[in-house]
Amino acid sequence: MFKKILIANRGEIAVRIMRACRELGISPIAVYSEADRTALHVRLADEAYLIGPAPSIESYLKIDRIIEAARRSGAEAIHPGYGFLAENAEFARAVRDAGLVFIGPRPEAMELMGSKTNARRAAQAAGAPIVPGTTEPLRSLEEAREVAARFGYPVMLKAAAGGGGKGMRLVQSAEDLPSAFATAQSEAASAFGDPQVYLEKAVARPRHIEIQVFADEHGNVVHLGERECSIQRRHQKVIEECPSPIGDPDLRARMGEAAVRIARAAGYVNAGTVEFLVSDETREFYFLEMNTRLQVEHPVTELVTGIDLVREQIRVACGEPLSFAQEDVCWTGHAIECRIYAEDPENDFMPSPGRIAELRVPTGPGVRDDGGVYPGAEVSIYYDPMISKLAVWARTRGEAIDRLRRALDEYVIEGIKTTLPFFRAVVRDPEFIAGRLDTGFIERFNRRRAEAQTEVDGDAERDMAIIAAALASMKRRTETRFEQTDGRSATSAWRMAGRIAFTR
Amino acid sequence: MFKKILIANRGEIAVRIMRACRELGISPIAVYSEADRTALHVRLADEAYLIGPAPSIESYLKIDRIIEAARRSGAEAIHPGYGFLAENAEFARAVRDAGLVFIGPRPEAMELMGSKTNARRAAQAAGAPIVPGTTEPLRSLEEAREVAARFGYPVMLKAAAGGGGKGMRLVQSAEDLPSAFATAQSEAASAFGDPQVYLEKAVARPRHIEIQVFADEHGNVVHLGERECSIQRRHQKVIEECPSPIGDPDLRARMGEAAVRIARAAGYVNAGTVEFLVSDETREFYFLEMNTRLQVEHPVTELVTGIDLVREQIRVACGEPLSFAQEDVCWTGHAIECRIYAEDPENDFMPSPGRIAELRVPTGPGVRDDGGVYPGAEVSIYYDPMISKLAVWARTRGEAIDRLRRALDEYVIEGIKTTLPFFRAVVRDPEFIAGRLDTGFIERFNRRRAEAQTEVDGDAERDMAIIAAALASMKRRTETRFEQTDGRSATSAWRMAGRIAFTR
Amino acid sequence: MKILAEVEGQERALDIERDGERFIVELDGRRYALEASEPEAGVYLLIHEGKVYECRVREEARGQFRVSLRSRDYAITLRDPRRLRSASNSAGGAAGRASIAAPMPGKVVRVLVERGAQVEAGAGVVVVEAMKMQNEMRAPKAGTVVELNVREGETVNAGDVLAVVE
Amino acid sequence: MKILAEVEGQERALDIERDGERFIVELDGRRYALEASEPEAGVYLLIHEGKVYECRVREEARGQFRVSLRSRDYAITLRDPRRLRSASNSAGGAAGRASIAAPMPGKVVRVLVERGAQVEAGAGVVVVEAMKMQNEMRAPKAGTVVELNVREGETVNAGDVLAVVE
Repeated sequence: MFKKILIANRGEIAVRIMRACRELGISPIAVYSEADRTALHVRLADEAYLIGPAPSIESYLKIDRIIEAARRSGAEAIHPGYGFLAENAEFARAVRDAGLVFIGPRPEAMELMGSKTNARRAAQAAGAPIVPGTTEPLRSLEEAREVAARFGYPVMLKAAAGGGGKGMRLVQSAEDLPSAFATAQSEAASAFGDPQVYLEKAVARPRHIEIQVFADEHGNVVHLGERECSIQRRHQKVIEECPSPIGDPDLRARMGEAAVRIARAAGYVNAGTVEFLVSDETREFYFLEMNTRLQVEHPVTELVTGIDLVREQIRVACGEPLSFAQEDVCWTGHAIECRIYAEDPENDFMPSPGRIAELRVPTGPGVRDDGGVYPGAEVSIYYDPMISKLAVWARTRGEAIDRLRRALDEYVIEGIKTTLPFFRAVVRDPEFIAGRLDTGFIERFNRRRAEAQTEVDGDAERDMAIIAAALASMKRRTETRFEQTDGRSATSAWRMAGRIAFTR
Repeated sequence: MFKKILIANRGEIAVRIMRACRELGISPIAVYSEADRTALHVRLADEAYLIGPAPSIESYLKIDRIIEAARRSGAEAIHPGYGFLAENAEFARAVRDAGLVFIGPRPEAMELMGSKTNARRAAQAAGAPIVPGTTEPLRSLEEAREVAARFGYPVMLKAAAGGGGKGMRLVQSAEDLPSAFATAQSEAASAFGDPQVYLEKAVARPRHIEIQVFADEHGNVVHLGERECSIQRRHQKVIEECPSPIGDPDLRARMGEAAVRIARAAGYVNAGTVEFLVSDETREFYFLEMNTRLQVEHPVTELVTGIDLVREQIRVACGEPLSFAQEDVCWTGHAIECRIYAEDPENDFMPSPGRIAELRVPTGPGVRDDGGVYPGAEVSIYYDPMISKLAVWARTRGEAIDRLRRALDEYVIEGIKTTLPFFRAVVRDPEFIAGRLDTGFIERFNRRRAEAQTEVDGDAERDMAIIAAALASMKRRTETRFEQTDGRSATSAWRMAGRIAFTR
Repeated sequence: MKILAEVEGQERALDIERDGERFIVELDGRRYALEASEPEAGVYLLIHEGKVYECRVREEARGQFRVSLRSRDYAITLRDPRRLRSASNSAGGAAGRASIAAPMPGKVVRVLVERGAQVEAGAGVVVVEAMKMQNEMRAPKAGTVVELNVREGETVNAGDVLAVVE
Repeated sequence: MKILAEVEGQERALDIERDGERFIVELDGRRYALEASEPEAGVYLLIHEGKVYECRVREEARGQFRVSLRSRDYAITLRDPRRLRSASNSAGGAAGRASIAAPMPGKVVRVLVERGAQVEAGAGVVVVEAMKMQNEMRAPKAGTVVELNVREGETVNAGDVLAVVE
């Protein structure tokens, strides 16, 4: 087993990987940008190396600096997490060339699957159905116009090198195409260093369901079932479940087999995810893309299968065979994950960077939180605004929703806006509870919510809020008075007075 | 289903029960003593009623005040938690007489099993083996001396009304008997209001293994397997596991059947636990006692069976049938729980009350924390010093220990002494890792530890600690300077200066 | 003591007195006798007739508080009635003018219109990138772009006026 | 600046200077160039040659610090060498006398010996109840109970001397 692993990432996923390292008795090594000097992943590491200024292009995307940090620390392997360099074949190759182990697939498989257009061709060759669309990047706006006219609107523009919703735009009509094309290209260039985009027919009311696969270097390829990821905003998932509420073991088996076939065809090793669109009506499924890395939403699969995917990634990268065969994998109960973003759900999910003034994470039965922050931490403008993932497990989907509602109500984050209020409303939504999900869920949900306008026990609560503010103001006044009379011991004097005034 | 439940308890178990209420959509009602005005269980409740001064005899043990609070709030049921009035048949009867539902067994079953001596007779009648000893309380020290001489030392003194290690003393020889007898009686009187004690032959190197049972009002009685609770200090459990590392499904089945037989004989309803001593060599087991309540260590059973015991308790109290049959119960993976006590493990587990200056609870995969405190909370001298229970789950015992080690290392509690350093050493102990557990474990472990005296990378760490103290001292000095020059904005001015001095 | 509170656009009169262990509050004619404690800095735990209200209070500016209670947020402005009323009538929005302000710090990656251009309501004006997401800032109303204060590549702070449509 | 530190019974000389982004420290002849930050109040994050040291520091009394680092605790006393040495030589334990102090606040439930009694080392002297546990306070050495300061039913504070054996 490795003695030291360098984690080429930040935030919650760096923390998650460090936890797996600790459990395996491996020393975790961090890298960090100037904006992350006091970040949680640095605090939890055994060693940490500065790799550059805040913008990721000058730090977390700097291949040479990361490999140099690995050399200095004596790390034997590098885990890329997700995002940043996780699906960059050049990075995987550079790691290999430096005599280190890349914890993930071989660069060749990444290249094949990393290009969304190549991947579509490969899936087609492996006999998996694909969404109608181009298998080559678009050369011009002109070509985009032609192809879109051929399939008929709505169409979807996607980054050839991309994933995670970056560089992706749904286009409803021909007028919207020019601006969407420019924005998608520019976002793709900024996110992946490659402006190429391609085009697909948009499927009506699709479910977004993905299959987790795992392969070792000994020819074993196993699938770990599906995740339902239909609830998305800006083509980025916000709620994921395992199993899908669609509840169709036969569909799982068919999709699982297709995913294993695609992984085998790509010579895939380590953890990967094959994404499909599933038509809610016909139960037909179409290959979308393969993510050649650990997914954000891996916890729901872990909760339902009991398998620690990061532990397994490290073992497999070390050359060990998979610790389970296909027939060992069983799915128990139901798991749901909510991505807690520093965003304002009341304002079109606009990012809300800032200092986390207060943080209280729910615990207790069936609750798991994978966070990357601490009370007082800064959520920076430079990186993805996801600060934590809240996941729950219970015997049934109904009990899991009960538990999620309870955990969301316990969760406290102050100082910045987050998606918590949005999730608190979702878990009380009858459509969500009934499991009627597709990628248009949030739009319809927001409409329902605007129409509903619930009013609750307002009077007493508002009065209590006013009284609390008044008490705080009285306390501040006392504090000021103490400071004026006795400058040096202001705080402690107040504290005592505060105790007397409020707790007796 | 109930609309409101009053929780006649405090600390982590009150919080645990409130979480189950929230998940079922039930409004939780708290009661509190004057020492608990700002306790976590009050903060998390919808309603809270003051029931008396700090000493539990004047508050949490006051039956009439608790029932009065239930009446005022309109609660339909009372959950007693564990400890306090949980095994008090008089309380259960008073609750019933007030027209409320007691969430637990009927008073008749509590009375039968609550008296340890009656329980031994009942178990014997149901065909379960019992430890040689008296089935009647001892009338005098004289009688104790005679009986002890008959069985031969060592013997065990136990409170007839008791449980949880209160009023329990191991007596090695005849000289120790008088003082042990007096202390056991006095502790029993103070803990349970009943000084009666009885005597058992002490089994050599016994494992302490208990069986969780659950019964509904429709005649279904099911067992949920065993918990290994051999690691004890002062006859109180500190680490519990499910399943037992003994790993013997046949033994589980035999003990499970015996436990179900005893529960049936007692006309038992709701959750209960049948405790056994198991001889490590012969695999013989002896009935010890039945706890007619939810156990502290219920989370390990929940983690391995997936069943929420508190949710089930509430459903069964409401008259619903058990949500599972014996054949539905299966045991997946391995769970271990550590009880985090405010005690000094370096000083004979002496209680360490005080203010929790800092609290950082581990999260991430497979970790569950059931806590009753928050940063800044006071651990009072009036109540049990357990502040939290850390439990982990993984596929195997080995992986669970890996996870527990990681979680313990992440856990931060400042301001008071806790059992965390003790647990951090236990999870690294070869005997513990090998699963060689019996009730003498801690004594032998402490001997091994004293002999070992590990010395680590001391120099650099000590130097860094000194440097950190020096930086803190420099910061304080700057702070004072700022206060002197600009009294009013002392704190904010410093904070800015601090950022400049340390984070740039 | 007497305090004036403004919340949700309405002014309310408040009178708080201590009475031994409790606080007696009169608020718009409603009378509350309650227990209050501060378990943590900024957290006020109020118990009134058994009902528990845990309020998290932050003073965002002098006299301006944000209170969250059961996942709901209240913006509350307090005034001591003995003091002068603060002249807090802000300049207000000049009729017919609508400005587009940066909602967060970020970088301008694209300017989609020129000064003097005619725009429809909802038309993209400036694209700002922050946290790896590009956000198109749109015209809040139809009109002429009379101010355009940023160029591509510039960084902006939250609240900076990027453009004004009239 | 120069500081004297006492830790684990030994005195160590410390010199800390800032050098741009870093702190340069000399400690007993060892030289460290390190990065320091304070992510949270009382938490000092030091990075030296890549190694991460997260120290939690509490000042328990003026100049007396408790630092925890990787589950280990250090008691550290700091002095500014320019100031007068604190006359902190405590009275020390009078030879032959051993006192039994209450380790925590609690209630005396039983006194097991009388003043003047002869006790063996390890013999029970007083039983104190706290947090529902009864703890027998034992004689730390053999001798005569020369002081017995408590009676049954009395409450005691942490550090109170319950009895003295000589």
